[in-house]
Amino acid sequence: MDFTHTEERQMVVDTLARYIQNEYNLSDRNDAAASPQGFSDVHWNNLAELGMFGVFFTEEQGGFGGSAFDVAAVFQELGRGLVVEPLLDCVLRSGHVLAAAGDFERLAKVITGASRYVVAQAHTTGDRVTAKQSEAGWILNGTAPMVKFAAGADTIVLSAQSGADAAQASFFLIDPTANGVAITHHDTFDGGSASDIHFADLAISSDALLGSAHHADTIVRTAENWACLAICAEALGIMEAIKETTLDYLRTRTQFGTVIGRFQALQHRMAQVLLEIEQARSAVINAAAAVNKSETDCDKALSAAKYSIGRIGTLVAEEAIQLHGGIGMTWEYEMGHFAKRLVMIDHEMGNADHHLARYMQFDLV
Amino acid sequence: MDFTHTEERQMVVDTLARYIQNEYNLSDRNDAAASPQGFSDVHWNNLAELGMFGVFFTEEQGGFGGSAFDVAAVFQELGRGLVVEPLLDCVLRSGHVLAAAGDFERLAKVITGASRYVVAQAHTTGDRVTAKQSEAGWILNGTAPMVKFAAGADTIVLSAQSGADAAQASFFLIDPTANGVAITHHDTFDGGSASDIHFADLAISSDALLGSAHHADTIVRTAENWACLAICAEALGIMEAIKETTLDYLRTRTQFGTVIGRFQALQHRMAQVLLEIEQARSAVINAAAAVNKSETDCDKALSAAKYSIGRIGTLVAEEAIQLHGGIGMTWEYEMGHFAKRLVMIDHEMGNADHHLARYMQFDLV
Amino acid sequence: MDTTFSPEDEDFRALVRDFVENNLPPEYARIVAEGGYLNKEQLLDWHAILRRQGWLAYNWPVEFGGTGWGPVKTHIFDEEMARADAPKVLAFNFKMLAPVLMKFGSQEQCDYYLPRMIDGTDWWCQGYSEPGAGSDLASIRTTAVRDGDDYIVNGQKTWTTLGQYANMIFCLVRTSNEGKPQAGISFLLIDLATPGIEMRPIRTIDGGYEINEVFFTNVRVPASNLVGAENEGWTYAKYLLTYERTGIAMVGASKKKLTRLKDLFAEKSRSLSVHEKALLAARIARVEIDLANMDTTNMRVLASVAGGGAPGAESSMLKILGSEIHQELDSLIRRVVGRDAQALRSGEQAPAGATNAAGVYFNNRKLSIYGGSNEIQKNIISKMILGL
Amino acid sequence: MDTTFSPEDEDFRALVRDFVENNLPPEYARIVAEGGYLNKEQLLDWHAILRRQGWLAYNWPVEFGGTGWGPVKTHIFDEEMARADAPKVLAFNFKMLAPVLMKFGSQEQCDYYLPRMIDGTDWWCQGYSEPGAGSDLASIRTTAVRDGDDYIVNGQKTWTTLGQYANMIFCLVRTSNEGKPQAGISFLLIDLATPGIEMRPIRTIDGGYEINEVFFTNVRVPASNLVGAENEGWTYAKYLLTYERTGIAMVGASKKKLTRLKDLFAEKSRSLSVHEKALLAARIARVEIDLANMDTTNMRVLASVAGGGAPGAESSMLKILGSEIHQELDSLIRRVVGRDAQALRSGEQAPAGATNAAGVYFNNRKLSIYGGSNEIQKNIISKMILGL
Repeated sequence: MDFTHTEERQMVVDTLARYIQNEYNLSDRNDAAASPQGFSDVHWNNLAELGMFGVFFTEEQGGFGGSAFDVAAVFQELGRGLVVEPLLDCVLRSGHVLAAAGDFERLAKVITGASRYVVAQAHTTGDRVTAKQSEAGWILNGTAPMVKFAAGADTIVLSAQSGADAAQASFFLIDPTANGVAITHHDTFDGGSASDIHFADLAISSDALLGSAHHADTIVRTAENWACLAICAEALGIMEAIKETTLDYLRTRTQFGTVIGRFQALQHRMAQVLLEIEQARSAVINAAAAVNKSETDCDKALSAAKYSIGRIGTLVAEEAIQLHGGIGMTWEYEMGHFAKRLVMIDHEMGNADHHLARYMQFDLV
Repeated sequence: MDFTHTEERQMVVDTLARYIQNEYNLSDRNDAAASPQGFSDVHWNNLAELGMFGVFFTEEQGGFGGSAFDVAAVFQELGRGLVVEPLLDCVLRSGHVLAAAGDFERLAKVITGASRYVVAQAHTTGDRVTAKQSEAGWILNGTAPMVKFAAGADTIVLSAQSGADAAQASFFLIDPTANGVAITHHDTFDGGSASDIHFADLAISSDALLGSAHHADTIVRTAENWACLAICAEALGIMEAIKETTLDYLRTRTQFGTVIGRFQALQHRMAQVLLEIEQARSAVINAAAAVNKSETDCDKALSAAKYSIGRIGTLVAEEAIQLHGGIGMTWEYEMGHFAKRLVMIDHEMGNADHHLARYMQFDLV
Repeated sequence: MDTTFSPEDEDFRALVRDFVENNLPPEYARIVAEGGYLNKEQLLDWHAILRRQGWLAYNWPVEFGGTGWGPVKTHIFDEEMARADAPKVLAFNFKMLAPVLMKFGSQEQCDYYLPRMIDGTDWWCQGYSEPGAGSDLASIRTTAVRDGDDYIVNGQKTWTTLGQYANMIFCLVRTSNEGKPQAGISFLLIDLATPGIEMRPIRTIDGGYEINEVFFTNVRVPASNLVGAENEGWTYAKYLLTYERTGIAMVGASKKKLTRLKDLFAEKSRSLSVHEKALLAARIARVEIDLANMDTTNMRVLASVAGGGAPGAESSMLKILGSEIHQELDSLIRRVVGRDAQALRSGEQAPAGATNAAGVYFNNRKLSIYGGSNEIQKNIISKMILGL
Repeated sequence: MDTTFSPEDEDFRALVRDFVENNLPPEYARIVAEGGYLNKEQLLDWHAILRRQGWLAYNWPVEFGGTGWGPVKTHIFDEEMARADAPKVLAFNFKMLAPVLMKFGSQEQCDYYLPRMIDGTDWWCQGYSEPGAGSDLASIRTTAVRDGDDYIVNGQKTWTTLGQYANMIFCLVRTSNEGKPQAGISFLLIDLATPGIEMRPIRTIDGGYEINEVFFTNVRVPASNLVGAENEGWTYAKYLLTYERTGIAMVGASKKKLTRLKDLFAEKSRSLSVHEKALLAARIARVEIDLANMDTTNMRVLASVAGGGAPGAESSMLKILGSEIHQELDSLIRRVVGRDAQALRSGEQAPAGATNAAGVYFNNRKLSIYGGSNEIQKNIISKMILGL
């Protein structure tokens, strides 16, 4: 039983924290987040150079970390800094898809920051991309909706239905500039970008297939688990930042002749927020500890965490805005941007209701 | 639009309120509530003499009221006084079953207080009573569980499965002292009694059939709606009593050199309790207004009310106990008995979850 | 006890419904339905449409050019307007300043300003809050010092909604530092064209622009622009804040939003698992029930006002319930929209399912903050009920 | 980061599990499982069983006759005991008074009283609260006035749990009115057989009898029964209230209760509609997740204590979380039992499905009231975190 980080991991976290503190300015962040690409190449390259991308992978995979607590610790710090750079989408998730498919050559380029891949899952959603085998390779048709940070990627790692039913799906590596690919970019409410990627009779060669055919579900599973853990940890970091800002505000904002932190009704609500955040922290630890356990244990812990993060995140965001009053609703005040991201995290990878329903299904209903 | 009572109804309510105030003592009430019968014959007879039983029925039915707001107003007052006398079980519900079956002779005796009937529904529950037609009449077998206040009744109005399936059920009038009837009485947590009634080859004659055969569902429907409205109104009255006691306590209990009602955290929680009680009051009004509407409108409004009462009742009980601290958990302090009844009301006629699920099914799922 | 509307009321409802069906420009309804705001030109056009019907100043007494409707009719009108996604009339003109002028203003002020509100000459905004005076409104520090026939105003106001469209502002200013903070406040009408006034936009969390800061530097205001008596402004301010009782519960707007939520749910929930659907349906059912209860709570207060009763803590209760229910509806719409709520709607590029769900949700966090935060409302309830 | 127990810890867990399986009388487990309490004779018997194993004073250091286990082992022991429905050892002896004596008592007091706690000679109860001193514990008015070698005690204590079985009581008494209220409090040990003491039962809301009032009229107590220094009792009282950190979250008891809830749900939910079942399952899932989170929150605090860290607001957080989760479990059990929860279980006559669900639910409302109410805990958290 030990809830402290290893020395190595703590060094990585400290390095990242220092970088954010010294170089990552929220006003610039907001500009980059609202740009067409949705993030800044400068910060991206700096983070790559700091070695942050290798932390998510084991030495065998070409990295120097790869434990669940490495991933959680880094994303927690990214959350604290409201970093919009797509480490989740363009490194962690796509890197683990490449790793699961055995493509360590491409993974190496992800780790150095030389290549940016995004994963577009279009075989399980309502909108769907189909891949029909042709003589030369495959013909793709359909739409992958709302692929986050596709605007910044060199290559799209697309899962498409390649067989008779949705269970038969394969991953393909697609050049976003190819003929037959049309992309509609959207700005997003919490910063960053998302794209609808349309495929119209896109012909690709056989070597565009990643891994073996019809195994997308297996390939993507681990990557999705890592991504879910990461976004929970990011949310935790955001909550910590909001907590500190709100405590500062309660300590300094004066109304009725005293700091508002002296009003007992606000104190008790803040106390509730604080203990819920500790519960969220424990949920993330539980999820990290379960990532390598059995499929059921892992799924349960991840759903428990994403549910907890969703419920508590919304509480934290709403209470922080309410405790701030008008100032918390202005663009200029930093806290609101944290609150927006925190709430929007519940809109990615299944919300609190989705994960509670999934959790129930394990042994209750 | 008029939310005031008619003069006649207000007089009935005032009479009842005065009787409770002057004659109905909580300590005696608790003794009666814990007695085998579960209530006091003296109060029962007094309430009958005051004409309280006729309020639930129209002139055509032999009463002098019978509107939904009559029923709600009286039960709200009974709730305020935590009256344990079984007006709900032995007058309102059984009276309306008799009325629906067209048995106005027996109903007249209910209204005067000369007869006490309780309804035992045993055709829809897990435990079930079956009635097999015989030459002389019917043979009954099975158990009707947890029939409230059967201990005080002269006659049991039993619904039993009389045909091939549960939809075919009939009402029978049964003498509880007959051979073939065995009764196990239970004390109940909130005062009053409940009984499991066992039937072992009980032979009854054909004229024990109430109304026409196989129509129990139709006969009981109106009575159950009245009962549901009544118990919601009772809960509202209890909440009002708890509210007043708790406000008094907040105004007078001193800790840390001041009355505890000055602590803002407690103030805000009490404010929430107050506005929820107003919502509960509106829910009861909505239910009363809907009792004579279409079946769907009526069922929706009753489920909305029972759900609201269940949710808010639990909140009121729990907050009242918490705001009182230790004293709220003692037998001697009156409030706790109100809280117990209030919570137990959620265990009768379907709890908050049950009614929310029923409500959802009308047009959401 | 009669919870139904009278036949006369129902006729009136049909009349309003018919009017709005035939006269509300669909473009305006679309903007409102999507959680947006009309620009100045559009809202003035809608005002003109209502004026021609005689319904613009619908909450005013007849003698001032209003309709003379009681609270029940006013409620029906509000409900029907919300049902049709009609834009709300400018509250600062019709629901806030006008009642104050009618009750506390001079004959001259009423004669001059009220017609200008109706004919579109004046667009008023509000100068109440200051950076240091939010919930503690009585601590305002913007000063008005008498100088001959004028006041000289210095200070700063904030959260001034739609100030960018306004030509006039009504302000709370400090005219005395004697006694309690409430005692030295006056209610002053200021022409925004007066030299020394600067209005700066505040961008809101959802990226929108509807609020402003207003800076006053040696602004010279004629003393005739004082409403009522000097140092009595606090009374008028409180009157203004509690006047609009029929609208505070937002019943009509919430009913409309519930319909929208249920439509969206019917469309989107097809892809959900049975249990996820049940959890979401349960939340929708809960808020539908809460709203039905509040509808009656609101009607009870209306009936009591119509019957001459004076609402006490009820208006604070309705503010809390109304804002919380509306916020829950926004929260549920955001959830039902799901992943697509993350995309900003920006014209043609918006994804098919996109709505402004996240933006509206965040924007409407203001409902529990402005007009006296819900915490202040709970303080008021406690004080009134507990007598402490 | 390692969230697992060490192999040594797991061995220890197996040892405890094995012991309790073989040594806990089934009758006692049944009583505990049903939410009841052992009587004095039964609990002393269970104490004796644990004593023979050397585990009675399991939370004490070795030098006083305890086990010397650290917080993690203590936690495992608690969890296994709860899992088996084993009765808890008398907290007043082992978890409350003993640690105070060890830290602040004299050598003589330790030598005399600690062995008597273990061998069953002394059953202690607590004299903290008074009718006028509940949450505001420092306002106690029971006085102890020095008279030669004795104190003369006058006043009244209340909420004295299991006082009916006790022969000794530890009390907070006022020995000075100088300075702050906290400053004049002393910690006194009193033999209940002393003339002038009267104990009266308080019947609780669920009809049970576990608490008492204690009246002191000119009770003569040897001054040697003072713990530590005169007027320093507040420090000892606070130490006592925060000492038992490993147990405050009730993790083991709540896990056991969750198992019971899920078993009941599996049995009872068959007759529910799919949607009602989903709503109930969602609440059970929520509390299961909350409990799993709290389990780790608790372990984090334990690990920090084991590593020499000093828990601050954490123990207050655990008190709040622990009590609320346990109360939610009781509330859900009551719901799942449904209609049958209304029947009082009275021996043979109980309906087949009857449990003590309603009684336990109401009795456990105390969890958020006693030991420093949850409101007091929130005050503490606020003070520590906000520094106000």
